Amino acid sequence: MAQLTCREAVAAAIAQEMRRDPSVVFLGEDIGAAGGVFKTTVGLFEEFGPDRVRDTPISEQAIIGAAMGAAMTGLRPIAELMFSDFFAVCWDLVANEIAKSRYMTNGQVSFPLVIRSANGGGARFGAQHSQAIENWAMMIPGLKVVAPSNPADIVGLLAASIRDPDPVVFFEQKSLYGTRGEVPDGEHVDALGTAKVLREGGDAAIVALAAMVPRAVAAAERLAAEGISCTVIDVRSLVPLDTRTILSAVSETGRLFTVEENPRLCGWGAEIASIAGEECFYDLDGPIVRITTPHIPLPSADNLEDLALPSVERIADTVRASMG
Amino acid sequence: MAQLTCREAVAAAIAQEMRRDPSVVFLGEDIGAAGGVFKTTVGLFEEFGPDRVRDTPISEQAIIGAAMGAAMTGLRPIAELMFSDFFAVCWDLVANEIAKSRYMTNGQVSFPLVIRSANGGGARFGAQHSQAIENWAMMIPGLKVVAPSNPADIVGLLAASIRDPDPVVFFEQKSLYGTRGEVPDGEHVDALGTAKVLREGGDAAIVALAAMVPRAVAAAERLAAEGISCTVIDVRSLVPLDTRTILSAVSETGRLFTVEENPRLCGWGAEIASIAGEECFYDLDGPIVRITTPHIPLPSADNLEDLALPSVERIADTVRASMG
Amino acid sequence: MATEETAGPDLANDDIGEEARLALWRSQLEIRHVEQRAHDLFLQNLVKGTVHLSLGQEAVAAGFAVAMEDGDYTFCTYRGHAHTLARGAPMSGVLGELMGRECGLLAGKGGSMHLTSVEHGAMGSYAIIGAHLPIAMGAAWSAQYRGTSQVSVCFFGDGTTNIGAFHEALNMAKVWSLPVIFVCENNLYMEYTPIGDVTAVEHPAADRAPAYGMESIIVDGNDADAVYRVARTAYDRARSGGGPSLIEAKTYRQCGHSRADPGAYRPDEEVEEWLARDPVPAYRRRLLDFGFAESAVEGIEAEVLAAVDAATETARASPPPPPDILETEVYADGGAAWRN
Amino acid sequence: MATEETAGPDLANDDIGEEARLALWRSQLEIRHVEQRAHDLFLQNLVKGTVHLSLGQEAVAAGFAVAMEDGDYTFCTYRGHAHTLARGAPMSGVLGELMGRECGLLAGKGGSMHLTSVEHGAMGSYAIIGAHLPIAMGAAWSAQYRGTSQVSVCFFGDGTTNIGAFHEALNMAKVWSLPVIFVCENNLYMEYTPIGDVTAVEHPAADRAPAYGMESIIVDGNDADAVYRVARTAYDRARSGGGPSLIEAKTYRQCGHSRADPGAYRPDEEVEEWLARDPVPAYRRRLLDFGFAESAVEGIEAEVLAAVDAATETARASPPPPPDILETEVYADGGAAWRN
Ligand SMILES: Cc1ncc(C[n+]2csc(CCOP(=O)(O)OP(=O)(O)O)c2C)c(N)n1
Ligand SMILES: Cc1ncc(C[n+]2csc(CCOP(=O)(O)OP(=O)(O)O)c2C)c(N)n1
Ligand SMILES: [Mg+2]
Ligand SMILES: [Mg+2]
Repeated sequence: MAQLTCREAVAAAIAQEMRRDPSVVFLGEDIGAAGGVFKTTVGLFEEFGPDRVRDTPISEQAIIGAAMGAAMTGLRPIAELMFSDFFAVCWDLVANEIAKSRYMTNGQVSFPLVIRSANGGGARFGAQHSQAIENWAMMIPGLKVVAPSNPADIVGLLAASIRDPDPVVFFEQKSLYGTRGEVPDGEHVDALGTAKVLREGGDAAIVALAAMVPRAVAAAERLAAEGISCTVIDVRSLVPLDTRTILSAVSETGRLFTVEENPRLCGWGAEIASIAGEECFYDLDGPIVRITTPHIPLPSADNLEDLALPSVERIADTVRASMG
Repeated sequence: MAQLTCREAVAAAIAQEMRRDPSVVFLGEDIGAAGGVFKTTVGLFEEFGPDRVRDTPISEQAIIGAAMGAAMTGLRPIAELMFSDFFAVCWDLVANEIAKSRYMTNGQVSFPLVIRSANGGGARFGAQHSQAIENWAMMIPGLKVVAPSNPADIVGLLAASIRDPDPVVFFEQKSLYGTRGEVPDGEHVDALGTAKVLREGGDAAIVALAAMVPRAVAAAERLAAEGISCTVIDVRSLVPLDTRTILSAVSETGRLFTVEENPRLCGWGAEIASIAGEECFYDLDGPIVRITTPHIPLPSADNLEDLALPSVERIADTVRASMG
Repeated sequence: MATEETAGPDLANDDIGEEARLALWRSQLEIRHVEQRAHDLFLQNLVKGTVHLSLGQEAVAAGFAVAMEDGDYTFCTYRGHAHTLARGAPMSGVLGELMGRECGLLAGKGGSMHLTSVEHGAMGSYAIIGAHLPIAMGAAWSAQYRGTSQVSVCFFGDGTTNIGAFHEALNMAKVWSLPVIFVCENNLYMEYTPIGDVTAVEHPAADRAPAYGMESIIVDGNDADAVYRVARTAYDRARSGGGPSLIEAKTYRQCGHSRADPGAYRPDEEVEEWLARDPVPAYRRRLLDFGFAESAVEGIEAEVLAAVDAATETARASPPPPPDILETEVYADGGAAWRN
Repeated sequence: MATEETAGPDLANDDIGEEARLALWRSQLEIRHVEQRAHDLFLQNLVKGTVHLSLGQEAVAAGFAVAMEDGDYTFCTYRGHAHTLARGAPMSGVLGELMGRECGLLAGKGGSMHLTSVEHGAMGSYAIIGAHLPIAMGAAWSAQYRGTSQVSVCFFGDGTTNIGAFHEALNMAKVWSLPVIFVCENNLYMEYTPIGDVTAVEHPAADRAPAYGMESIIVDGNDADAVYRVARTAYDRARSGGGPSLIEAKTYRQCGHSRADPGAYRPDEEVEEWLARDPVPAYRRRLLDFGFAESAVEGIEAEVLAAVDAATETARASPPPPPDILETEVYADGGAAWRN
C-alpha cells in the first residue's frame, strides 16, 4: 500500500485511467505543465502530453461545453473547475445541458464525463473561493455527485467516475488535500453509490461527507468516551445515494445527525433527513438534527471561518445535547 | 377591487412602484415596446419611457450585473430573466456576487434589487423552459425568495420586494399567468416572510407554493369531502420563511405534507420537512411526506408533463394513503 | 456580401453541379413544407408548446447541409427543425415530436426545441442561448483528437452573438484550431427587438470575427448557392487543419419569433422587401434559368409534398408517448433511480 | 503604444503638472510599500489565506486614480490592494483585512480578495473572473440615469478578456453609451499560463475593442504619466457623453500570481527585462529629470514608509474580529435571520 496525500491521489487516479483508456482526455486552467494550482495534476502533462492534458483560457463555459461536446462524440473528458464556486459561471452547461440532454433526447446521447473541482472552506479564501456546493449539484436531475474524504476513496471513486457512463460532479475537499492515507496498490476502482460505515454504535447515526467525515469520527470518539456510542457513515456519493446503508443505521440507532459543510438551506442533509424522517419515522427515538454551516457566506478571518464550519466540538455538543 | 390576471398584476405592481419612486428602473429582454414575451410588462414602456424601461441584448450576465451595479449606487433596479431556467447563465452574478457582497463587505454595500422571472412547468416548453427553481435561490445565503400564487399577492409581494433593501428573487409561475383574481384598489403593499393559511383543518397540514397552491387547495377540498380535514398554507416567501405559521399548523394537526413543483432532491420541501421534523418531533402523529416532481428533467409531451407535476389527484392520494 | 455572379447561368461550367443543385432545391422544399405543415398543425391545436419556424431561412440550412459529409455534426437551436430535417431526420419524427407523439424523434420527451437525431448527425437543438457554441466546439475537439475528418457546424442567431458563451467558444476554437464552423443566421431580430438596437457593431457576427483571429465573412443567406459555396470553403478549411470559421448569413424570419408572436413590430416595407427575396421561388427561378426541366423541378416539389402528407398522417396516427417512459433515460442505465 | 515624448522634460510646459506628478509618485510608493509589507507579513505568517500583489503594476493604479475625481467608482479584482489604496482607503484597513483583524476594511469578513471602501469610491474587489465588468457597467448606468458626472472604472487582467462576462459587459456599455472605462492590465499571464497560449489575438483587449465599436488603445502600463494621459482622455470621453473606453495597459507582475506561486514558469530574461522597466525607479528618475528636488522626492518616500509602518502597527495591534459578527450583515437589517 502506498501512502498518498489527497492531492497526489487525484493525479494517481487520473493517470491510472488515462493509461488504460486513450479516450480519456483532461482539460482545465493551469492543469498542464504547471501541475494545477492545487498541485493535483502534477506529472500528467509530462506523461500524456498536450493533446490529452490541455490548458485552457479562463473560459469555464468553453471548458465545460467542450467536455460535453467531446463526451457525446466518443471521448471521456475530465474537466477541472479550479474552485467549485466557479460552477456558477458555467452552471447553464452543467445544470441545463449536460444534466438534461440524455433525458430530452430519450437516450440518444451519453455524457461520460467528470467535472472535478476543489470544494469547501478552511483555507481563509473568503466567500467566493470556499463554498461547499454539493447541494447545488445534487439538486439537478441527471448528475451524479461524489465527494470522497480520503486518498483511497479519491482514487477508487475518481476512477469509477471516469468509467461511469453518466456525468459525474466530483468534489475534492480543499481542506483535505494535504491529508495522507493508504491507497491500495495496483488498479483501484471503487463503486459509486456506496456509503461506508466507519464505526458502529448503538445510540445514534452520524452521517457526514468529505471534510466533515474526519470531524464526525473525532466527535464520535469524544462521545464514545462519554458513553454515547455512534455509528458514523461516510456518504461518499450523494447521487446515487446509498439510502439502504443510511436508513438501516437510523433504524438501528433510532437517531440521526447529519453534518454538512454547505450553508443551511436546502443542503443535502435536509434531503437525507426528509427521507429518514419519512421512511424511518416509527423507528426514531428523537428528532433528526442537522449540523450545518450557518446560512451565511463564508467569512475569511481565521477565527470567523473556524466558527462557521461545523467543528468536532459543535458536532459532539449537538449530539450530546440532543441525546441528553 | 379590480379583477386582474397574474400577468396584469405584474405590470400593475411595477407601475405602482415606478410611479412612487424614480429610482426604480427596469431592464430585460423584450420588456419595452413589446410588453414582454409573457405580456407581463405591457404599458410600462409607454408610461415610463426608454430611460426607465430598458430593452437589453441577450446578455443575462450583463443584465444582472447592471442591476447589481445600479443597486449599489443608488437605484432600485428590477431585472427580468425571461425564464427562470436562465438563472443558470448568470448564476455567478446572482449567487456569488449579489448574494454575498453585503456580508463580504461587512455591510458597506446594499442591493435593493428584484430579479423577476417566469418559473415552472405546464406549458409544454420542455426541460429548459419549464423548471421550477425556487430551491436554487433558497439555498444561497443572502437572497430573499418569493413565489406568490395569485394576483393580489403578486401586486403586494412584488411591491414589497421592490421596496425591500435586500436582493429578492421573485418567481412568477408561468402556469398561473392567466389566472384571474381580485386585487385591492389603491396602493397595495404586502409583507415578505409571511405565509398565509388558506384553510384550516384538524387532520393534516399541507404546505404549498405558487402553482401548487391551487392544487393543494383542490386536493384539500376533495379530502374534506372524504372526512380528512386539512390546513392548507401558501408559503409565499421561502426566505424569509414564516416557520411560525407552518410549525404551529404542524403541531396542531400532527401531520405535514409539502407540495413542491421542483424536482425531488434538495427541494424547499426538504428544508421545511427537516425543520418540522426536528422542532415538532414530539407533536408528529405520522411521517412528514413530500410530494414533488420526480427527480427528472421535465418532459414536453402533454401527457408526460402532466404526469410529472404534482396533480390534485396525486396530492389527495398521497395524503389519503399516508393518513389511512 | 458574396452573391451569385452576374454572368448568365451555364450548367456545363457550373461549380455546383446538377446533383447538388437538385439537392439544394429538395432540401429547401422539405424545410419549407414541413414548416408550413407545422404551422397548420399548430392552428389545428395539434402542436403544443412552442414552435420556432425557419420559414424564409431555408437556404442557410440547405446550403450547409448539402455541402456536409456524413459523420459531420450539426448543432442548432430551438429554431432547429430546418437543420434537423436537412440532415435527413424523418419528417414524421419531427412532426411527431412537435405533436408530442410516441413516433417523435425524442418520443415526446424533448419537444420542438430539442430535436435531435444522432444517427443523422443532428446532435441536438439547444434552447438556452449560447450554450451550444462551446458544445459544438467540443465535438470538433473530439474529431480533432480522434483524427477523423469530421466537421462540427453550429447554427445560431444574430441575438446569440451578444452572449458570453459565444465569446468563449470562438476564442477557444481558434486557439485550438478546431474543425468547427460557426454560422450566424442574422435574421435581423432577437425575439422582438431589432438586433441593431442591442449590438455595438453593424454586423453582429462578421464584425466580431477579427476579435478571434478569424476572417469576416458575410453571405446572402437567402441564396442557397452562395451559402453552399461559402460552406464548402469553410469545410475545406476545417478538414485541412485550417481551423474554425465564423460566417454571417443575412436572412429573414418570414413569420414571428415563435407561435405566440405575430411579428407586428416589423415594419411593413421590411417584411415586403424580404418576402420578395424569398429563397424558395428564387431558387426555382434559378433552376429554370439553368435549364432544368420545369417538370423535374416541380416533380421534386410534388414528391416532397407527398412525403410531408405521409409524415403528417404517421404522426397523427401515432399515440401519445407511453406513461412508463416518464422515468427512463435520466441515466445511462436507462432509469432515473438516484437511490438504492 | 503611447509613450513619453522624447523631447527633454520641461516642467513649465508640462501637461501633467507638479501636483499630479507628485501625486503619481506618492501613489505608486504607497502601493509598492504596502504590497512589500503584505509580502513580509505573509512570510511572518501574519497574513492568512491568499494574496495577489500588484508589485510592478503600480503605475496603472496610480495613473488612473490620480486622474479620477471624487465620486468616481473603482471596481477591481482580487489583485486589488493597489486600486483600493490608490483611492485613499487607509493602509491599516488594507493590512488589517489581510491579517484578518477587526480593523480590516471588512472587519475580516472579506479577506484580501474583497477589499472595499465605499466611502473612498472603492466599490469592491471581485474574485471570480469577469463578474465585475457587468457590475461596473451597471454603476455607470446608474450614474448616467441619475445625471451625475461620475465615471465607473473597471480594472481586470489579460486572462479576463477570454471570459463571457467581458463580452457582455463591453457590448452593453457601448450600446447604452455608458460612462465606464475598462482597463485591462496585461501582465502577460493568467495564473501560470502565458496569455498568448490561450488567446486568439495578440492584444487580448485592444484587438477586441473593435468588436464593441471601440477604439483600440494600448498604453505602457509601467509609465504612470502615459497611463495618466490615457486615463484623462477616457474620463473626458465618459463625462462628455462619449461612452465607454477599453484600454490595454502593458505591464508585468514582478512576483508570482499569488502567495502560493514562486512564478518559476517565467523565463529569466523576461523577468529581467521587466525588472529593468520597474515603474517606481523609472518615475523617480523622471521626477529628478524634471528638476524636482531629490529631497522632496525622497521625503515623500520617507513619509510613505512611516505611514506603512504605522499602519502595520495598528493592524498588528488590532484584535481578531469579534465572534458575534459571524452572523451579521447578511441582510440589510444587520442580521442573518432567514426565518421567524
Ligand atoms: C440565455 C437565454 N436568454 C434568453 C432566451 C430567450 N430567447 C429565446 S430565442 C431568443 C432570441 C434569439 O435571437 P437570435 O439569436 O437572433 O435567434 P433567432 O430566434 O432569431 O433565430 C431569446 C431572447 C433564451 N432562450 N436563452
Ligand atoms: C471564473 C474564474 N475562473 C478562474 C479563476 C481562478 N483565477 C484567479 S486569478 C486567475 C488568473 C487571472 O488572470 P488575469 O485576468 O490576467 O489577471 P491577473 O491575475 O494577471 O491580474 C485565475 C484563472 C477565477 N477566480 N474565476
Ligand atoms: Mg435572430
Ligand atoms: Mg494577467
